Amino acid sequence: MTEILLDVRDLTVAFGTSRAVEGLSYQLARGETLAVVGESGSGKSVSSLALLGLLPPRAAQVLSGQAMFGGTDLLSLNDAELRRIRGRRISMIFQEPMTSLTPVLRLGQQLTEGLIVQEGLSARVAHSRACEMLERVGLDAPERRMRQYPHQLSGGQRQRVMIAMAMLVQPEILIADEATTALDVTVQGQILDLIRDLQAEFGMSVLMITHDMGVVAEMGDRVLVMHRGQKVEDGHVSDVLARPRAPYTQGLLEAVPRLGAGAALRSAPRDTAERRVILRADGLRKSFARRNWLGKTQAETHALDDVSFDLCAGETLALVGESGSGKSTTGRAVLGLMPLDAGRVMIEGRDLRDFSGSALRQARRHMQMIFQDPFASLNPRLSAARLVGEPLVIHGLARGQELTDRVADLFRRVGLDHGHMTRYPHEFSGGQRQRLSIARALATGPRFIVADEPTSALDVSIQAQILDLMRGLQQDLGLAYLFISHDLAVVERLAHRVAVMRAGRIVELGPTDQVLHAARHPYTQQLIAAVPVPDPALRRNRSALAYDGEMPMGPLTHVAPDHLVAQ
Amino acid sequence: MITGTQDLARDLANAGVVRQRGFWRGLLASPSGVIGLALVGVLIITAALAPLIAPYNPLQMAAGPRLAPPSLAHPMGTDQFGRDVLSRVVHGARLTLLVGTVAVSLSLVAGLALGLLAGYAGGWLERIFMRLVDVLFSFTEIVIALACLAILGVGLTNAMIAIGIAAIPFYARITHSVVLVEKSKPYFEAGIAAGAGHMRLIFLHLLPNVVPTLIVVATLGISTAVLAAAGLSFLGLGAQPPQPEWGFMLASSRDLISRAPWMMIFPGLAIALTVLGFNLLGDGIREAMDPRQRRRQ
Amino acid sequence: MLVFLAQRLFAALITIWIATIAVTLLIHLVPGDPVRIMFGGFQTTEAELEAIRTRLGLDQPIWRQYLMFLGRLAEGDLGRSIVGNQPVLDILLERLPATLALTLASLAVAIVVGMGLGFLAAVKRGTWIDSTAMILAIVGVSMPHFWLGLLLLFLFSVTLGWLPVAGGDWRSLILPALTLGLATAAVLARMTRSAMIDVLDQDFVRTARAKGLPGTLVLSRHVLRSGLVPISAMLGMQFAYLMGGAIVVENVFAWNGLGRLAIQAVLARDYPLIQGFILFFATIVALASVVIDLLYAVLDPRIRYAK
Amino acid sequence: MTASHHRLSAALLSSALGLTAVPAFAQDVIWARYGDIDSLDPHRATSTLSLQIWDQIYDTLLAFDMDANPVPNMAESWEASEDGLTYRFTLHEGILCHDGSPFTAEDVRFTIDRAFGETPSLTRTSWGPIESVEVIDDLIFEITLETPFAAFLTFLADPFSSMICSGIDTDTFGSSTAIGTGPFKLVSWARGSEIVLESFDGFRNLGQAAENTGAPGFDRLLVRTIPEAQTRLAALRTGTVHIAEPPFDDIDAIRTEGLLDIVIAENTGQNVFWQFTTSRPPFDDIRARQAVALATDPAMAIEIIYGDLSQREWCPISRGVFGNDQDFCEALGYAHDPARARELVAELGFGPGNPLRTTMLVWTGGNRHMLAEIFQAQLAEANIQAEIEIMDIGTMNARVRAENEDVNNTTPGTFDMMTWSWFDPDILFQLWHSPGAYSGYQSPELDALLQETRTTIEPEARLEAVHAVIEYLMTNAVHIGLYTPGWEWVFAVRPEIEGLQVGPFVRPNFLDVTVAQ
Repeated sequence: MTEILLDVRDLTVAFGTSRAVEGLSYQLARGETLAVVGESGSGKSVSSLALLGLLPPRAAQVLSGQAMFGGTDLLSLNDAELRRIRGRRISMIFQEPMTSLTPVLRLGQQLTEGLIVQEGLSARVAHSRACEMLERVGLDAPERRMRQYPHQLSGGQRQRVMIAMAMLVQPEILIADEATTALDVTVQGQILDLIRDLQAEFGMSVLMITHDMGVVAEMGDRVLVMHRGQKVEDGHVSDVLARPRAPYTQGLLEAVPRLGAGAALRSAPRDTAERRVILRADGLRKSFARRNWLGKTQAETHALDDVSFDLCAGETLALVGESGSGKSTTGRAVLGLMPLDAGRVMIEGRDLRDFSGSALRQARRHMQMIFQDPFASLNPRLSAARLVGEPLVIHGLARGQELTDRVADLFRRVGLDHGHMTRYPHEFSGGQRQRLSIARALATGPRFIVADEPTSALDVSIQAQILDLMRGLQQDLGLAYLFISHDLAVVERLAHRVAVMRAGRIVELGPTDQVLHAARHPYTQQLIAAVPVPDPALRRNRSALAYDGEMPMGPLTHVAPDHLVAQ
Repeated sequence: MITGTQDLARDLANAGVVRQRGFWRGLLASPSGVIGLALVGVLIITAALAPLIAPYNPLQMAAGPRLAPPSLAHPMGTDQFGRDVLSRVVHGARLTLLVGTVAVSLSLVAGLALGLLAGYAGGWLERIFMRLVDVLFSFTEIVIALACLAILGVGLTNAMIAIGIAAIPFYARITHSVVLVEKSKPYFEAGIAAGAGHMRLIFLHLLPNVVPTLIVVATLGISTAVLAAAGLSFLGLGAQPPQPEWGFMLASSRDLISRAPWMMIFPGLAIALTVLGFNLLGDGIREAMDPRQRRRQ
Repeated sequence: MLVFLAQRLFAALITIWIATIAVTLLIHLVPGDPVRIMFGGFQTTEAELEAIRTRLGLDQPIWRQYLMFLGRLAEGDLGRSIVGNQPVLDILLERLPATLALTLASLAVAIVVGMGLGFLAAVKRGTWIDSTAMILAIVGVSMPHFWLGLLLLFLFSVTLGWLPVAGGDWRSLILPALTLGLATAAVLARMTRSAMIDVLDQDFVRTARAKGLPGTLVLSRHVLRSGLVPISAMLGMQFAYLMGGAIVVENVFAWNGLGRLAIQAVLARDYPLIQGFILFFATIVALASVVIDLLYAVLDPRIRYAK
Repeated sequence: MTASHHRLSAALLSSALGLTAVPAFAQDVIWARYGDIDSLDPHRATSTLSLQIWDQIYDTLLAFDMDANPVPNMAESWEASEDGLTYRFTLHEGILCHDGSPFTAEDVRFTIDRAFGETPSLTRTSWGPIESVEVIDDLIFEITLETPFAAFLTFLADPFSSMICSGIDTDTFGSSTAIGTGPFKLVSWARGSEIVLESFDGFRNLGQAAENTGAPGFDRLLVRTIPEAQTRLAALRTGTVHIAEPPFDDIDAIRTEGLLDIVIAENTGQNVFWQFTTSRPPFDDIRARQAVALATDPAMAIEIIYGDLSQREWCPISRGVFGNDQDFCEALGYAHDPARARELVAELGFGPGNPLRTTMLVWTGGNRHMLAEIFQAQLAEANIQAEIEIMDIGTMNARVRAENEDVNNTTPGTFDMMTWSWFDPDILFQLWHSPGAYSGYQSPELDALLQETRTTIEPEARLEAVHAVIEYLMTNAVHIGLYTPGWEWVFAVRPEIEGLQVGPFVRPNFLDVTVAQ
C-alpha cells in the first residue's frame, strides 16, 4: 500500500576484523518514521552512515548488502554518484550540535554552500532560501544569524540550524542520528516537536536513530531494535513497546526507569516529628567570574543564588535540574569543597565556616561524597583496599589489623569480595567501582553523603543495583543522601523530597510525590512534560513545553506543608 | 617537537592512560618503540662498555695516519691528529648520555617541583608564577642557555647546567598543565572530601599521577638536551678539547669537510641516531600509552 | 578582538619588561669582576677600569642601575659594545635584517614543506604516503641543524659546486634557509598532521560531506580553514624556535646575523652586547607572537567575536 | 670539462647577480677574511685584522721596505740630534687627505697628541717616551723624546703610527668615518660583513714597496668577513671573492689543482710563544714552566698542522726582527725531552695518578686549537693535565692579565699560547718591563736589561742588550718561543688578480694589483 522508499537488505559492515553491522535488513516507507534503537555499539549509527558512504575511509568496510533507493543501490555508487544523493535527497542531522558545524565559517556560508554547489543556485537565491528556512525552524532574525558563527548560538539553536540545513534541499529522507541526545530535556522536547512538524509539512521519511525508548515511543511509527550489530526485532512501535518478543527488548524495557512508576526504592518515610536536621544550607550564593588574566572580572554567572534547604537524618533529598542549574555546585558547596560568596552551611548546628583547616578535615568524616564517574574518582595509583581504607588512615580511626578488618567489612557491606582488595581500580567493572566509591564514603561512618549523579554513567541494569544498595545502606545505617540527578525517574524511585533547580535557584521544593505529580512551578511542569515516556499511549503534553511566560524566580513560599514554590 | 610535547602531556594526562597495563606489550608492538628501544639500548651499551668496544684510546694521537679514510683498521677513519674516529665516537656516547640525563634530571626535578607547587597552590601565586614561566618560555631555550653560559663561562659542565636551567620553564609548564588536569579529576576532590591534608594530596594523590606523564616527556626531553648540548659544543660553548663530544667533533670537522668528510659524517650520524632513538622511544611510549594515538595510526 | 589584541600586546610588554630586569641582573650574576673580564685588556690601568665602572654605573646600587638602564633604554641607548666600542643598538640593527631574512625564508620553507607534508599525511592517513611523510618528519626532527647544514654544504657547495655560500646575496641564503626550514618543517609536519587529523575526525567534516560537497571543497574550506586555527596558535612558538635555531645555523653558514653576533659576544664575554642581544631577541619574539596572535584571531571567529 | 663548466656558470651567475648592483665599468677586488676589524681608529685596536685595513686607509711617516727596514715615506727626510732625543722631520709636499685638504705637520701633531690624549692609543707606549711635538712650518716638525728610544723610527713605519687628518669628525671617527692619506678612501663599513674602500685619486706612493706611484689600478676594494675557511674557499673557487686565506688542510690540494695562486707572507714578525701565570702555583716554580717547555714538541706539532707553512721559532722574537738569532736561542732553549719533563713534574710532587693540573689558554682560529690539542696530548705524557680554553684574542689578553693579577685565586695557574707581531725587539720591553702588558713575570733585573734595549741606539751594543734579555727570559722560562708565523699569512689568490704583494708584518699591498678581464 505504502511506497517503499528505502530497502536495505543484508547489510554487513566491518571495522577491521570485527563486524559492526551484520545482515541488517529493513524498509522505510514514504512519509513514515522508523526509529532505530539500541545501546552504544549496537551498530545503529554505522548502518546509516554506511548508506551515504560517510564511514571513515579505510577503517570501515561494507562487506555485503544492498540499499535500494529510487531504483539504485546506494552501496554500489561511487563517491561522486553518492554526492548527488547526499544532502539532496537524503539529509542527516547529528548528535553533537556543538561540533557538527564548522566553527570558523559563518552560518550563512554553511547553509548555502550545499545549494550553490549542489543545486547550482545563485548566492542570492540560496541566501533568501536559507533565511526562510531559518525562520521556519524557529530562529529569530535570520539575516543576522546568517552572519553569525556557530559559537554565538546555544546548543538548541545550533541544532535548529542543522535541521534547517538538512531541510533546505527538501530531502526525501531525513536521518536523525541521536539528534537530541546531547540536549537538555526541555530543549530535546522542542526539537522533537520541530522534526515532527517539519515531517508533517514536507512529507519526508525520517530515520530516527536513538538509544532512548522514550524518544522511540514519542516519534516512531515503526521501531527497529538492534543489539551487537544485528536486528533483534522490528515492528510497529505500539506493538514492540507493549509486547516485546525478543528477550533483549524485554530486558531493555524493564530496566528503563519510568517516571510515574512509583517509589520502588524509597526507604520507609520517617515520621516528621522525629526529623532531625543534620545539614542546613542557608542562602548560599556563588558566582563564577570569568576573569581576564589581570584578574579583573569580565563576566559573572550566578551558579548559586540564595539556595536554602534542610537535610534530615535518614532522608534522601534530590536536587534535580538541567545542566548548569547549579545542582552539582550546591553539592560541592555543602561539603565545603568550594568557597561561597554568601550564605552558610550548618552541619549539625555548627557553621562550616567555623571549622579551621584541620578541624574541617576532621569534620569531613561525617560527610562524604559519591561521584558521577566512579573511575575518575578513584586514584588509579592506589589499590582498592588502600582507597577504601584511606579515610580511616587520614582520620586515624584504625591501623594495622584493625584497619584490614574494617576494610574487609566495608567490602562485604557493599557486595565486593574480600579478594578484590588487592586489585586496582582499572581492574573493576563500572558498577564495582561505584561500589568501591560507596565503601570509601562509608568508611568513616558519615551522617550524610552527597551523591552526584551516582548512576548516570552506568548501564540501566547496573543502575538499579546501585540504587538498591544505596537504599539498603540508608535503611541500615540511617544515612541521609543529598542526591543530585537530572533523571526524574531515578529521583522518583529514591528520593523522599525533591528540590528543583533552575539557573542557580531552587524553584520548587517538596515531597517527591507532590513535586513530580502535582507540580506547581511552570518549570517543574515543563521538565516533567519534556521527559519522553516509553509508551506511545502517553505522548507528551506539548502545551506545558510551550510555556512562554516569565518563569517566576522569586523567593520560595509555602503552597502546602513542606511544599515550597518560587513566586 | 617541544610544542607537540606539551599537548602530548596533556593528552596523556587527560586519557589517564599512562598507567595502563600491557604497556611493554604495547611498546614492543609499535615499530617506533622497538626501533627506539634498540637505538637507545645500543647507546647505553656502547657507553657502558666504551673501553671494551673502542679499538683505540680516544685521545691517542697518531693511532693511525692523519686524516685516513675509513678502512678495516679505522672503520670510521682518523682525524687530523691520527686519532681513531670510531673510538672517539664510542667514547662520545658516554658524554652524550651523561649530558642528556644530567640536564634532563636537573630540569625535571626543578620543573616538577615548581609546576607542582604552582598548580597545587593556585591563586595569585600560580598566576604570577606561570606568567613568569611564560615569559621565560618565550625567550626560547637557546637564549636562556646562552645567558647562563655568559654568566658561567663555557665548558661542557656549564653547558649541561645551562641546558638544564633553560628547560626548567618547559618542564614547569608541562607539570603545571598536567597538575591542572589531575586536579580537575574527581579523585583529587575525593581526596579532599575524605579529609586529606596538603602533604597527602600532593605526595599521594598528585605526584604519583603526574610523574608517569613527565617520564614520557623526559624521554623526549633527553633528545632535545642531547641536541642542545651538541649544538653548544658545535658553537664552541660546550665541550672543550680533547673531549670526544660529538658536537665538538663536528665543529672540528668543519674545516676538513672536503678533505675528510668522514669526520663530519660519523659523529653527526651518532647524534642523529641517538636523538632519533629517544624520539622514537618517546613516540613508542606515547603510542603504547595513549589508545587515541594508536587508533590514529 | 580589540581586547584580545590589547591583552596580547600587554603580555608582550610584560615579557620585554621582565627581559630588562633579567639583563640587568645578568651582569651581577657573573662570578668575579665583569669589568675586569671585559676591559682588563692590553695596557689598561686600574684607574681606567674604575672610570669604566663609573661610566657603566656599576658602582651604584642595583635598583639605581636598573633605573639608569631604563632611562638609557628610553633614549634607545643600549650601551656600547666592549669589542670595537660601537653602540650596541647600531650593531644589533645592522644584523637584524640578515636574521630576519633567514628566519622568514626558513619559515616559508617550513610552512610550504612542513604544512604541505603534514596535510597530505593527514588526508592520506594510514597509507604509505602517510608513513613515508612521518618517517621523514621524525628523521628530520632528529637531525641536528648544524649537521644537516654541513651535509648540505658538503653536497651543494663542495661536491657539486652549485651554490656559493658567501657573498650575502640571495643565493647564499638558500642553504641556510633550507637547513633551518627543513628542520622546522619536520616539526611542523607532525603538528600539522596531528591538528588536521583532529579536524578530520570532527563531526563538522562529516556534516560537510553529508551535505554532498565535493571532497576538495570539504578539505579546502572546512578542514584546512579549521586546521589552520590550532596550527597558527603553534606558529608563535615555532617562530621563536626558528629565531633560536638561526643562532646555530648562522654559525654554520657564516650568515652574518644576530646569532653569529650572540655567539661571538658570549665567547668574548662582551656583556653589553649580550644584554642587548637578549633584550632585542625577547622583543622580536614577543612582537612576532603578537603578530601571530593577530593571525590567530583573524582565523578564529571565536576570538574575533569575543566580547 | 665538468669543473670548468661549473666555473663558467658560476662566473656567469656571479656576474649576473653579485655584481649587478655596481656600475658595469667598476672594477672591484674582493678580499675575504675570517674576521672583521675592531675599529677604523688606529688608536683603538691592536688586531692584525684592523691593522691591515688601516694600512689601506692611512699612510705612515716612514715605510718598510720588503726586508722590513724603515725607509722615507710621507717624511722625505729626517735628522736626529746627537743625543738621540730630538728628531726633525720634513714632509713631502702635496700630500692630500681624503677630504681634499693638504696633509701638514699640524696633522702629525694632531695624531700624536691624540695618541697621548684623553683616551690614549692602546699602543701608546710603543710611540716611545715622546715629550713634545713642535710644528716648525707646514712641512717641518720636531719630536722631542725624554730618553733615547731605539725603536722610534721603526715604529713610525708601522700602521700603529698611522697619520690621521685633523679634519675628522670626532663623533663618528673610527666607527663610520675615517680620514687618512692612504691609497683608499672609506666608503662604508657594515660591521661584521663588509668594508667598502674606494681608490683615492689623490694618492701618491712616496715610499711603499710597490712600483705604482699613484692611486691603485682598480676602483674598489671590498673586504668581506667570511669566518669559515671552507666557505672562503668555496667563494674563491666560484669567483665570489678574489683573495682569501684558504683552509690549511686544503693548501696542498689547491697547489696541485693550480687554479688559485698561493701567496705566503714573509717577514711577518709573528711569534707564538708560551707564557705563564707566575703569580701562583704551579708556574711560580720555574720547574713547572720548564716541564711544559720540555714536554712539548712544537716542531712536530707545526709539521702536522701547518706542514711547511710555519717554522720552529726558538727565540722570543720572530725571525726578521732585530736580535733574532736561531743558534743563540736554540742553545738556551728547551729541546723536546719528555723524560726530563716527567722528572721535573715528579720533583714538584705530581705523577701518573696525580697529574699536574692546569689550563692552557688558546686564541681561536688559524688551527691553533688543533696545535693545542697536540700539545695537550704531549703534556699528558709528562703527567701534566691541561684543559684547553679557546677564546678570541681580546678576551685572551684580558684573561691572561686577570690571571696574573688574581693572586688570591686558589685554582691552579694557567699558561697560554700567546701571539704577537712586532717590528722590533721593543716588544719585549712592552711585554715584560714592569708593570708589563699582562702584569706577568717581573723582576728589577729584567727591567734594567729591558731599559737597556730601549735606550741603546748603536746597533751592535743594542744587539748585545737584546740578547741579554733573551737569555734572561729563556733561562728563567718566562717567554718561550714556539713557532712563526702564526696567523693570516697565507693568501689564496684568483688568477685574474695580479700583482698582490704582502709586505712585512702581513700587510697586503694593493698598489700594484690589476684585475684581468
